Amino acid sequence: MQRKHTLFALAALAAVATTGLVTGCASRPTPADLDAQALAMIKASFRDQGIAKVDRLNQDLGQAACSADKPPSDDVALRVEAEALASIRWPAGGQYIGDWREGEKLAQNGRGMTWTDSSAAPSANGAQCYNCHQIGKQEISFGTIGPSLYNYGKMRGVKDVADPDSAPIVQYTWGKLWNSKAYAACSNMPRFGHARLLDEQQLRHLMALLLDPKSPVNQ
Amino acid sequence: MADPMRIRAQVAGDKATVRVLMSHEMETGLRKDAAGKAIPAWYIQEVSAKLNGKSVLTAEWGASVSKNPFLQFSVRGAKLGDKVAVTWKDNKGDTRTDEATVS
Amino acid sequence: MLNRRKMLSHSAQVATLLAGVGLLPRGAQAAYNAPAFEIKTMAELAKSLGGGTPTESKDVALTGPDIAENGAVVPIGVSTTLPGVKKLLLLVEENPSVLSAMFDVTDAVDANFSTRVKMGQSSNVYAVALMADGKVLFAQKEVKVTLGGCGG
Amino acid sequence: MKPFSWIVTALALAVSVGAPAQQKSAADGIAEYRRMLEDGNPAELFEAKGEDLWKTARGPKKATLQRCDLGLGPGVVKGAWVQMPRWFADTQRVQDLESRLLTCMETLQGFDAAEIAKTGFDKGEQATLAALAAWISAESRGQKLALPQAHAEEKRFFELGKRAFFFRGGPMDFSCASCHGEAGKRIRLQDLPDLTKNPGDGIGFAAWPAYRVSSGEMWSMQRRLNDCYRQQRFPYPGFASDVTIALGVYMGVNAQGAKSIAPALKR
Repeated sequence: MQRKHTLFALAALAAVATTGLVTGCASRPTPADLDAQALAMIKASFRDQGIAKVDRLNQDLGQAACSADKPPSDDVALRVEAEALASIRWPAGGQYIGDWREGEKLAQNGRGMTWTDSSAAPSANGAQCYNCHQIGKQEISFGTIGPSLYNYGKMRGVKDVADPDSAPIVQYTWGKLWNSKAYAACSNMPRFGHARLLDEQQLRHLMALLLDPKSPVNQ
Repeated sequence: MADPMRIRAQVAGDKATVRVLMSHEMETGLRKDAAGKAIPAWYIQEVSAKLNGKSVLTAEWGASVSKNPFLQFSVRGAKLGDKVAVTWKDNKGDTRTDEATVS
Repeated sequence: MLNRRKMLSHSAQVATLLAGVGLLPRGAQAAYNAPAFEIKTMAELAKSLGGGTPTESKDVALTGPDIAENGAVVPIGVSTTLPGVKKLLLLVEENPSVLSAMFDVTDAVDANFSTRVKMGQSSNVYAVALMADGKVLFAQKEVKVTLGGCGG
Repeated sequence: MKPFSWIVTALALAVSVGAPAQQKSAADGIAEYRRMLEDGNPAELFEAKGEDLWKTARGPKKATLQRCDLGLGPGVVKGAWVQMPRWFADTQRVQDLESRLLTCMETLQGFDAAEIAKTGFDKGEQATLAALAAWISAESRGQKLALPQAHAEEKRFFELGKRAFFFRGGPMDFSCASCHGEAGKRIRLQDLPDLTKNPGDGIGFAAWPAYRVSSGEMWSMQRRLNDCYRQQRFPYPGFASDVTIALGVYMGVNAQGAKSIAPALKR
C-alpha cells in the first residue's frame, strides 16, 4: 500500500516536472506552454470505451480553430469554411427530398455515437434536432441553442421544392446539414453528412421536414 | 440490510407534519438490464406509522411509487417529544422500522 | 369546468378502474391486496365492470404538476375535507398497473397524503375517496410527461 | 434578461399558438413541478449514509476517515467543499473532493485508490464515494464558493481547465462550451447554465453533487462530468483524471461567490 502511494506521488511529480513546473521553480508558463500542457493533459485523461475511441480527440483544422474563448482570425475562418464547402457531397441523382414523417422521427431522436451506443452506423443515430431547435410547433420540449426552424421553408418562400426558384435554398439547406461549417466556421451544429452521422436518405428526410410545404413545420 | 429512513416530524398547531424518505429501489419488474434480462420486481408494498406505539396509518403501495420513496402525512394530536415510528415491508419480505421525535 | 358528458365519461372510467381493482365489492383489509395492483390495461379492467358510480367531487383534491419534467418522479397529493372517508387512492390511468397507492384513513391522521409516482407517459391521474356510506368520490387531473434533455 | 424569464416568454409564444388560452405555459408548469419536489430531496438519504461512512472504521486498516484532510486540516469537513478543488502539499497535486477522498481512503483506510477509480459508478466503493460527497458537500450548504487560487498549480489548473472547456472534438464537434458557453440557452426544456462566468447561487458548479431523479442515483461532480463527456460523444474520462479536476477548478473559480446548494435535486 505504502509503495503504491509513493508511486502515485512520484507519477504526479513526474507529470508536474515534464510540464516545467517543478515546485520551487517560479517561472510562469506562457500561453503557448499552457496550450501544449492542456493538450497533453486531455490526451492523458481519456481512454477508449465502446465505440468512443481516443482518436476522437484528434482535432481537424476547424475543431482546433474553434477551441478557444475567442473566434479564430478571419483568414483561418475562411480556410475552414472553404474546406468545409469543398467537402459537401451533393445527393445522388439530385434527389434532395424524402419523407417529412421520417424526418420528424429523426429530429426527435437524440441517440447515437456515445460510448453506451453499440453501433456508430448512421442507422443507429438520431438527428438530435429538437435538442437545439424549435421545429414542429406541437413539440413543446425543444432546445434553443440553435434558431427556431418553425416555418423554415415557408418563410423562405418555398412553395414547391422542385421549382428552380427553390434551388438555392434547397442546396444551401443540404449543404448546411452535410457540413454546417461551410457557412460558419465555428457553427455549433454537427456535420451530419461529413462526419457520417447520417446517410443521404436520412438527410433527405430531414430536408423534407424543413422544406416540404406539406410538412407540419410549414403549416 | 436496507439503509435507514429519514423521518422529520414537525409540530404545526394541534398536529405534526411527518415527511419520510425511504431508501428503496422500487423496481417495477418491467425493466430489462443491459443484457436484456428482466430485472425482478422489488418494491415496498406496505407502509405503516405509529404515534407513541399506537397505529395511526396503514397504506398499500404498488411498484409505480418512485425510487427512494417520499411520503408526507399529518398526525393529529401529536405533541413535542412524541415518537413517530414508520415501518415498511417489501415484496421480498424485507422490512425496516425507523423512529423520529416530534420537534 | 368539465361539461356533463366529459364528467360522465370520467365517472365511467373510475368505476371501471375500481371494479377491476376489486375494491367496490370488497371491504376486507388484512393482507396486501395483490390483485388490486395487478391490473395492466384498461381492457382488462373493462372485463370486470361493476360496483357503484363514482362521482367527481369538489371535496376531493388532487395536487400535482401540469407538466412533469421527468416521469420517474411525479409529485402527487390526494386529500379530502369530507368526514367519513375510509380510504384514499391514487390512480394513474396509463400506467401498466393503474393503482399506485392506497391509504387507510383513521381518526388519527388527516385525509391528506403526498407521495411521488412513476409515470410512463402523459396520463390522467385520479384521487379517489371511498366513503363510509359507500359513496365513491374522485378528482382528476391530466399530467403531461415531457421528454428530457438530449432525448437519450 | 434572466434565462428564466426568457424561457417563459419563448414558451408562452410557442404554446399560445393554438393552445387553450387558460393553459399555463410549459415553463410555468416545469417551475411548479420543481417547486413541488423541493421538500424531500432523497439526497438526504445519501447524506446520512455518507456521514456514517466517514465515521465508520473500514478498509484493510480498519480506520475511519475522521483524520482525512480536505484542505482545512485533518477532520475538518464544514466549509471544505466550497474550497475544492485545491492544491494539496502531501500529494503535490491539485485535487477535487473525489480524488482527495481516494487519497484518504488509500492512506488512512488502506483501500487501493486506483482500483476504486476503475470501478463503475454506483458500485462497491464508488457508491461510498457518492455518499461521502453528498454529506461533505451538505456540510458546506449555503456557503459561498471560495476556491483558493494562490498556488501556482491552482492557477495553472484554472488555465488548463479553461482550455479543456473550449476543446472541441468527437464526431459532433462539441466542447463543454457548445452547451454551457452562453446564458439563456436550453437543451429540450433543460436550462443550460453559462459556466464561463458565475451563473448564480445554486446553479451549475454550486449544485453538484445532486440527486438525479431520472436515474434515482446520487451523482458526484465527477459523475456529472463523466455524463457530460458521454453526451459530448467524447471517449471516457478517467475518474479523477486531471482534465476533470482542471474543469472543476475552472467552473468553481468562475462561480466564485455563488452559494452552494449541494447536494441538489436534478432532473
